Amino acid sequence: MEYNDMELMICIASRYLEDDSIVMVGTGAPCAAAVLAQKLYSPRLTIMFEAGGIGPLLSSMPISVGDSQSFYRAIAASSMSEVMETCQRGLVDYVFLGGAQIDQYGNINSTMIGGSYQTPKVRFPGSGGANDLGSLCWKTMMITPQDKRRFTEKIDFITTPGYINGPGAREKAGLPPGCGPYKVITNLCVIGFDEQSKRMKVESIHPGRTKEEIIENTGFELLWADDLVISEPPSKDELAVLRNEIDPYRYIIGRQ
Amino acid sequence: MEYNDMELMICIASRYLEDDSIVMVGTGAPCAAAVLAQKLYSPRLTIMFEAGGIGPLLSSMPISVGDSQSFYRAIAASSMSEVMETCQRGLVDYVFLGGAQIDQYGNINSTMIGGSYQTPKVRFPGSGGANDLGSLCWKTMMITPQDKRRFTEKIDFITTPGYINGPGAREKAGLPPGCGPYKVITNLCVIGFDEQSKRMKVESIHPGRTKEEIIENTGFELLWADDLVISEPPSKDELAVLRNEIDPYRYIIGRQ
Amino acid sequence: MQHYCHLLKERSVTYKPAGTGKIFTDPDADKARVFFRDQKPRKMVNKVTTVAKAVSELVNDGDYLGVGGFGTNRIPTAILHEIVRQRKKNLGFAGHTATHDFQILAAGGCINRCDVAYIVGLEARGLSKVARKAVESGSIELTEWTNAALAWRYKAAAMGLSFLPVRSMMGTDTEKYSAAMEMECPFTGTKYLAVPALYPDVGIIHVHRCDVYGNSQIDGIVVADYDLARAAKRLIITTERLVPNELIRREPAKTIIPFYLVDAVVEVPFGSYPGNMPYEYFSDENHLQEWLKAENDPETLSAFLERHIYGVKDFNEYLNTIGGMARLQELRKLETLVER
Amino acid sequence: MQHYCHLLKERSVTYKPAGTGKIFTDPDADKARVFFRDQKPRKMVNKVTTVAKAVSELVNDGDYLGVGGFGTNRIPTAILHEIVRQRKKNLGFAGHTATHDFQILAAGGCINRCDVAYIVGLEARGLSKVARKAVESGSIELTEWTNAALAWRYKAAAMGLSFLPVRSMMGTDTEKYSAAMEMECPFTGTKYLAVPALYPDVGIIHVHRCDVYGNSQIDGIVVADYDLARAAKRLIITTERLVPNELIRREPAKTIIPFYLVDAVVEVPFGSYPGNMPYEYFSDENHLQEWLKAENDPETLSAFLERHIYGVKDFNEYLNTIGGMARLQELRKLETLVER
Repeated sequence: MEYNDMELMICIASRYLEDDSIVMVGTGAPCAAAVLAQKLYSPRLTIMFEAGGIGPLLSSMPISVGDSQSFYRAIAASSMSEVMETCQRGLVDYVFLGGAQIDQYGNINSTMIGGSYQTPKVRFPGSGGANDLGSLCWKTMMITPQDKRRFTEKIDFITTPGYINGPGAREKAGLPPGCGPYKVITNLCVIGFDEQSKRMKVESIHPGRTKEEIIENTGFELLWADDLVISEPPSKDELAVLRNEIDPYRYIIGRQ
Repeated sequence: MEYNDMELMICIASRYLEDDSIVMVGTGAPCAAAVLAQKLYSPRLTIMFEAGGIGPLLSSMPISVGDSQSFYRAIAASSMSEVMETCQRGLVDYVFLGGAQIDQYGNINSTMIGGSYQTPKVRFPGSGGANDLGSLCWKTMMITPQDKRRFTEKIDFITTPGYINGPGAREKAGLPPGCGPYKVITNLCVIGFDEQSKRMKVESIHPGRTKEEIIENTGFELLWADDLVISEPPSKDELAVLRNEIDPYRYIIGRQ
Repeated sequence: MQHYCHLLKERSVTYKPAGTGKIFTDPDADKARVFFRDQKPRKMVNKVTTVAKAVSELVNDGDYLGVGGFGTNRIPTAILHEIVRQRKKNLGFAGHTATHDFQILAAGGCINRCDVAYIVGLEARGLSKVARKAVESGSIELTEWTNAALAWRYKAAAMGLSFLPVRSMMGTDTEKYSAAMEMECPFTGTKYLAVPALYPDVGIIHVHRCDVYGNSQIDGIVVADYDLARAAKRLIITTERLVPNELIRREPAKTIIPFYLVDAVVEVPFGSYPGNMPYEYFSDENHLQEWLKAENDPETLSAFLERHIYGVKDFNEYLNTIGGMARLQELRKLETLVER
Repeated sequence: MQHYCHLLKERSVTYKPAGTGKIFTDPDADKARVFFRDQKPRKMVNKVTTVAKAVSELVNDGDYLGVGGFGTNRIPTAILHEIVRQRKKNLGFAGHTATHDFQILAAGGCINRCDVAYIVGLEARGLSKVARKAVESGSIELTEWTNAALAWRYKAAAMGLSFLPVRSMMGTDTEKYSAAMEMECPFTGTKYLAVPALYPDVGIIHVHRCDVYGNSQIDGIVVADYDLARAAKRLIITTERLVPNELIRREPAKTIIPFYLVDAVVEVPFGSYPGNMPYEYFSDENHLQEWLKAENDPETLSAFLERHIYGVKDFNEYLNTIGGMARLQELRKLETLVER
């Protein structure tokens, strides 16, 4: 089967969402991955949006996490505080985040690059709810293309906490214990986090990609799983559902 | 006009509720006073109940402050926290409270008498929301029969704060400044609170009652207003509306 | 440009116990997070069961209960009766305008500790002698609070916090017998009482409608049930009507309690009887007066409880003892919010 | 019997500024109480006015604004345009997922300070160059927060408090540029950040329906508007439809905003355009793309603003510039929640 990077990332991401769990998603690829998971692997996955939509039956992808789609035939249309407090209470299993930079501990920058805080060289959209969700949900996931600009030794601004600077750092900072980055799904590989050091550890390499290619596209030293495997490529089923049902106009999967 | 003590107290209380204000009431006499005020003096008075009812059009008196009457054709059917937070935010002008004992500073006991806290001689219903409302609403009012058992030098338990032990005591305790007891309407007189000492000061004596009678029925020293007057008795209009429209079955006004 | 940056300064403050009361439940938000992660049923599966099973499986001796509604309004009577019938013991109880609900459990001798704001009265109806005696005898350990304080303690838990700052109770004996802590605002220095989050072991709420998964809607005031549903470690829902999931999805803004908070669902028509169920039926004031009268004498009370609780097998049989559908139809007519 | 009384002990703790950000609004709950007592309109009177009057009478240069909805969803566009048209200056702004709303005010050069969580992006649509430039140039003073932190800052105010404890932001640069304070739980010692209550000078919210007094109902998600409505010192409501008071009283549980919070009411059909109004019409993605494109060049932008804001006298004329009723009907067809 032919597939592009975006399709690959979405299909792989979808497999990590366990059934009977709650996932907080944004627009785009994470939302597509969650819906794909619902359709193929985890029919009772509950999708939540930070503006208040809970458990919608998504017919098409929202443009905004607060638009009408986000609570279309939902089980509840609530509020931002309700959703955030559900996270703070420990009920939300997964969250997908994006960002401009990420470091080896999974800290994410979506705020700014260069200059000073008050006069940055480039200002990005900012945290929005990302910091809250990365602080309060149990497992943070990321779907992102991999290159040296994004995967950097030192990020310019920690918008959202990963493992900060290593084991115990989240807890020391005061964050609820037991949560943090879980998987980073890139166009090259799937990266987890080493239990001991809390550093990024490559778990599977996508078909046709190499270790060297991954190293070249990463600005810091990666760890490698002992049982490093080749990622299972998108299945026929996955691609069919993704292309025909979830994103027939290729809004998301055509973005590459 | 003939009238009984309960009718007298309700009619007089109703005159103290300014138009365009919000009043928190319980069941019984306070509710009747508020509805009477609405019908005669303050058509835009908003009645609130602590279980969540806001601005109902009361057709009859509620038996419980959380029953269907309490939000019959209301402008909002909310929650206990919403109502209490509206008080905490400073939006509620008046509250009516009851109790078994009251002292010269307007502190109210509705919790217990005698014995110890864990094994009281008599346990009463308790604070409910009384302490909250007396702490957070601007002006606390009371409708109560007056006798030495109720109006005592020292009450057994301060359930709800009056002026505690004098000027500045509420603020020192940490309560929001600028609020506290306003009027106590008894079967004998109307009592306000002296600006300087925060002690009870009789403002008007009901028709046919005497200073001596009031003193006899009070367990502490009262102050007396310089411009002490005779209370205006219930008017024909007041009694007609109260008897015919508000309490036709004499549930409240027949209680004496 | 106005700033309020002078409020941002380092300073030392002292936290002090404000009262001598006890904390009956663990306010620790981290422990609650782990419990919720591991034990809250995020499976959207059919949770319909019976009253008897819900109580035997989800209510243990020694548990701390939070009961929904408002004393005689929208109360989960069937579950309360079943707790008495199954002779559950040593229960804790959150008493914020608890009236007939507390009366039932007090009559059953089920309670041994209580966070109390209002428990022995039935509002305008008078006082429960049994509830009063239970309290006066010292057989129930008490910590004193207010209605708002208990609502806010649920809210703290619902927000995933271990405390909330509040502005009432200060300067009173209510405070002195509470388990609040004195603190101050980190910005303004304003005095507050901190109240500890209240995560009950079991929450019990009666609703107007829910689906088999537990997605629940309440019509009218919600009292403190929005927060109680979120604070409770286990949650039993009784409902006037089970409805299709599709109906819930038609008006999702009405959902007060999403399914993932719910452990058991039981359909109990007239489930708030003898309480008022807004839009459905009014309270049975006669029966409530009978209760109060029966309490005048221990033997009469025994017979009363035997007749209405111990001697019947379930809630429907109880409804037969009070006159069945004929009486219930009368109560439907008495309800203000039923249009005619 | 289990107790948690070991948590009740006196101890000294230190409150520390967690960041270098500024507080733009006074979090003092006592001052807010006095303001609300003296200035909040508890008169249930007709408050219907025009957009122009609402803005000229209730929005002053230098005021701090809180805007309802969610960036391009249920936003009060008419009021935002009017603020630009009346060339209000030096406004403060609460930026929790502010997208097209911030873009409008940034294009008008109205903002000089901002509590920021998300302001320069339009979610999946891309970024606003004008908003970005305003921020990058340093012309807007920023304090960093998160969406939840801003929602909770409103909530603190809505609860009548001066702060709330929260569990996010810790350990990040988001915290370092915030104006939060480090504190800990009086019971458990758990670390928290305290966020200061946010009482905006003016709140602006677009709703589905309200009566002439301001009793307002919103269909679907409320985002942070429940709390914003309660936190705002002055509150302007725009509504798709004015409805009789009787309609509000028919379903009082739907009232999100009671009249006593509201200072002005304006009926503005299609008032969220080009944003999405759930159950009414979808967002105009073409027009939003035109905005983004116009920002590529200052002259194009000037012409664009002239055509759509400065050069029209009111919101209805603006709707004419984008294709009038014909276009609006198309958007009605695109709306997911309009049944067909």
